[in-house]
Amino acid sequence: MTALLTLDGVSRRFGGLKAVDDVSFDVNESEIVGLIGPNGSGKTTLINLITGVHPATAGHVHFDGHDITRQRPYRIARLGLARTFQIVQPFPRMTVVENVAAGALFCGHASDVREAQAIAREHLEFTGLADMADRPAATLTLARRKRLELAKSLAMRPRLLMLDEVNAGLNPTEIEEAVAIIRKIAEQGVTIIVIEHLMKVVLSISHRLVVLHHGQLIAQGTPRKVVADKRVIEAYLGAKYAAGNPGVSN
Amino acid sequence: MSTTPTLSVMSLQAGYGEVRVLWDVSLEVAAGELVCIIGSNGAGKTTLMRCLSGLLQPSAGSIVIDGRPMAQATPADFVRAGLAHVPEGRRLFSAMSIRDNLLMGAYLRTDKVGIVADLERIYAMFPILAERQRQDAGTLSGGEQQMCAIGRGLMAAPRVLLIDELSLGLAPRAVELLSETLRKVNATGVAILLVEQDVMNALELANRAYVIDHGRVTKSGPAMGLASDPAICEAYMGLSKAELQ
Amino acid sequence: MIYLQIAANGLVLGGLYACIAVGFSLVWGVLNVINILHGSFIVLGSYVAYFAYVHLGIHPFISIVIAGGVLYALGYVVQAGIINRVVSAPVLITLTLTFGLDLILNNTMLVAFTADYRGITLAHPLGSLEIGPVFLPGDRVAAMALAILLTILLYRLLRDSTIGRAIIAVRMDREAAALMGVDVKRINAITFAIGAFMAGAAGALLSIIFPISPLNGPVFLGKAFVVCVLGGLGSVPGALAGGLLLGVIESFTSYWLGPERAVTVSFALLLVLLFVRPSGLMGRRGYE
Amino acid sequence: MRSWLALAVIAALVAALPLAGNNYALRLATTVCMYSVMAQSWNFIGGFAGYPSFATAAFFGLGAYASAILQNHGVPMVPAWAGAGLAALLFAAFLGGAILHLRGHYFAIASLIVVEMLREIVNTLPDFTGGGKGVNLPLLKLSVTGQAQFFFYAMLALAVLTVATTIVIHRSKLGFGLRCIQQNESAADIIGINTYAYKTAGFSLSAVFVGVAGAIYASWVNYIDPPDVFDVLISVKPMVMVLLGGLGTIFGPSIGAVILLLLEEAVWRNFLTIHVAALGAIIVVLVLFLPNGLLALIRERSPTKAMAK
Repeated sequence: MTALLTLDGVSRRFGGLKAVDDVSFDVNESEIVGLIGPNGSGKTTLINLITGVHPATAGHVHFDGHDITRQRPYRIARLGLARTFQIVQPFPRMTVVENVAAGALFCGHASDVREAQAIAREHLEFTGLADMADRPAATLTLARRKRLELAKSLAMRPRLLMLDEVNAGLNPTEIEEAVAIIRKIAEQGVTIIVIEHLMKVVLSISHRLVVLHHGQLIAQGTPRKVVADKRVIEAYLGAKYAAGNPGVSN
Repeated sequence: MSTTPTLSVMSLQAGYGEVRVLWDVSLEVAAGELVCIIGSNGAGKTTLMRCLSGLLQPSAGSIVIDGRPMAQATPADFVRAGLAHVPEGRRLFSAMSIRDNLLMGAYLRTDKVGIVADLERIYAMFPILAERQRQDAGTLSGGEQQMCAIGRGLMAAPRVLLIDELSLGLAPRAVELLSETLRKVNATGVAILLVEQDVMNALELANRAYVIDHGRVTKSGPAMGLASDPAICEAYMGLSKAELQ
Repeated sequence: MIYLQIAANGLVLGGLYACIAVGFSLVWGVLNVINILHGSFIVLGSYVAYFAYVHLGIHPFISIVIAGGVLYALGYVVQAGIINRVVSAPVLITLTLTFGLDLILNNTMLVAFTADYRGITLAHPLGSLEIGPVFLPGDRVAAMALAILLTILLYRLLRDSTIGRAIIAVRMDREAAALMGVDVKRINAITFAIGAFMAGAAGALLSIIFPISPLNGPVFLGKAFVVCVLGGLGSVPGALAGGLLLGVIESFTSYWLGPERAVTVSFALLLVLLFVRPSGLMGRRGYE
Repeated sequence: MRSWLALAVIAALVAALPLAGNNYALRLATTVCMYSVMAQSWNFIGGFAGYPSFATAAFFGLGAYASAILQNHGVPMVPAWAGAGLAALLFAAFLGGAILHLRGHYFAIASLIVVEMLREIVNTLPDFTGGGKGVNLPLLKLSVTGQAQFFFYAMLALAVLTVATTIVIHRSKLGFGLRCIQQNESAADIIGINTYAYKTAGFSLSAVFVGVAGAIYASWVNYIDPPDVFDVLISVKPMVMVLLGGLGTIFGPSIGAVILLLLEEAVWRNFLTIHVAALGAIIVVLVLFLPNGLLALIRERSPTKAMAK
């Protein structure tokens, strides 16, 4: 297995606050990695560092042999790195199909707007949004907007897809549907990083978990091993709770 | 519990646009009680706090303070009714002095003598704030900022103090100190409604607790009795204890 | 020592610039609205002082209060009645709105007072002041002193009064301010009115120095822009420093390159500054 | 296709105007075409990309002066117009690189200051530009009516070209990208749009035709001076027209141009001294009550007859 994405000592400060502190890990080709951690642990900041939204204050990020540490976001996107946002960010006054077409058009997979729209419709089919194609994006329900984010990212034909809380705010049925779509994407060979606070979802789809707490990487490994890790339980439930529950190992 | 609660929330529903966050929340805080709400990230705790401070209008249900319904109330109405809010992330006015931050807490009060007396009381409670009262609030450490935020809340002379995420991002030592102070505040008769991530810390501090999961109260009762309840593990990690092992 | 004289002239001018800009800066910082009306507000203040002097014999220095009061009332009404309706709208909307309001006010003044330049010739000028090699007209120095005094008074008001603290609180975090019980809409209107008061007061002071005409509105607005970007948004000490700096810069460019280039240079400076440091020389980064 | 058809029909109808109208009508029509050029141009940066540019007057004045100076140095009129367009284009590309990283108020101010600065520069270079006294342009050897018709057709051709460009841009990758930027710039960045290059392109497009319009205007009126061609109102009126007609639409800006000119004429005739205040009142009413434009009002009433493509 070869590493598609490599983080090497990546840090980011905001004023005095170390939002991400010396984080290193690899993501291999065709892997699904769950990035977890309690509220405010720096997960979204880390994604922002990888995608070039914020420049890292230290460390290096390599993607598919390219050093992308200080690249502009649009260049990183064109290399095949796509993401969705925790707070969905559609182009609200464009139609659903236009939103997805934008992804296809600007990453260079379509030569003109018309071709991009054709590609977009395929992805809408895949994500089950075909019926909504010509409606303004702003009129979709949250669950569908989340799927629109997915379709938009897929239209960029990413090699690595980062999903930031795609299930937040969804009901159980919607979550099941979303998970099914994520699995289908993975089957096509796309490498995936999921940020997710629903532990059941992460456990069921990830090959490997990476845990952040206070901006630091505190554990990584197989899902089973990680969730039983004392430091992880401490991070989620507090030290006293972890200490008072001897069933927890390590 | 006394017969007429100071704060009572009934079947509250709320959200942002079409995104419903609170589905059904009912809770009560009696005079002088220390109640905590626990639940994971995204459970709806902060949304509940926004409703309780007038920043967000609930879509259904009611909030009653001392028998007075708070429908359509503004944040100022909530402060006047006796609810002061210590928001998540503290939200101090960072380029304003500590003293001015505290005085902002007393914005709606007109009893000058009482304000001065309360200011002294806060300084006695948190000597570090007295020492640095002329400094900008932004220069304080996290724990000190939380003290300042609690002090600012108390300056409104509330009957109920709402605290959103007491320990978030703070060192254990600072949390212990703050917990100690909250007990003292509570002993002076101010009821406290605490939202907290650190489960054990919250349960040790509170008389009673509510567990919120997915916008609903899933469990409530005396705090210590809840400590070993499986509902907590479920609420926080989305896994039952059995699944964890 | 010609340079001392030039610097002194610049500082006198700069004190007045600070007073011109401070209200504008406050409104921008707190409401996030660029008040294009500010220049016309200043001119209106000058007219109030002019007529008070010509018809009632009131010294412009005393008219500060009258002009300020008139503008305060006007500012409150304009903000609470009109601008508050769109205060959180995108820039295009708020900017176009205050621009439209300015067209109305400026045109009304043109009709009412004509475009003729008027001036106040004081019956009892203060004579000139001599400090070492530097000569300065006494009235100008007095006007500058009053301008700086007003600016400092505004600073104290913001620091020491309950309303002032509420204004600062709204500027820093309007939601947290609301949690303290602050009525944000009312604070918006008061802030705008205070900005207008400062414009009126500045106008009264300027009436003894600059010719008075509605055509000067945009000139004053331009100064306010430059000072504001030099000093950073919404900060009173920033406006004071920015004003003095602009005064000195203009004074020296007038001397070296001719008075007609002073404005060009200050604008060029502004563009360069916006390019390298959008938050101003003294402003805090990331704070809009 | 419908857009092209509409453009052809409208252009043909307007082009037939000299057959029916008098010189007054012709003057109005020329002005409408000029306004239309300015509004359509502003729409590229303000409507598509959502950047509140006040630089229109800078491009207009720059074009007028560039053409005047070129002609006074012996360049024939039409090549001088083209030179004016090129000057405006290059200036915008250069300026865009400097100020398009600013957002919101800061961008608006920077673009406004550029107008003031160009005016001051022209004022302070009397040998080159005529300074505050202004500059005369060569007269055309044509009858009064002939001149009126010539400049009308010139302005009309430019307006048609501007609208045609709008139609092309609206469907192109560039127009698509600019609309993405307007709706959410950071999301645009993340899907692979080189936002900086796109914004600069949009800004340059908003300059080139305005520069030519300024040049034609200068030849039309024969004499220009700084307060005339660097008037801030030249920057503001296009914004009002686009707001009237609908941001980011194809024909909206031109329709707004017609509406604004008719309003102006009515006000000019009846309230000469307060026509600026009347414009102000129009702006205030527009912003407070019709922020989506008059056309949006009509569209809301009859949703089936939606404009656009």
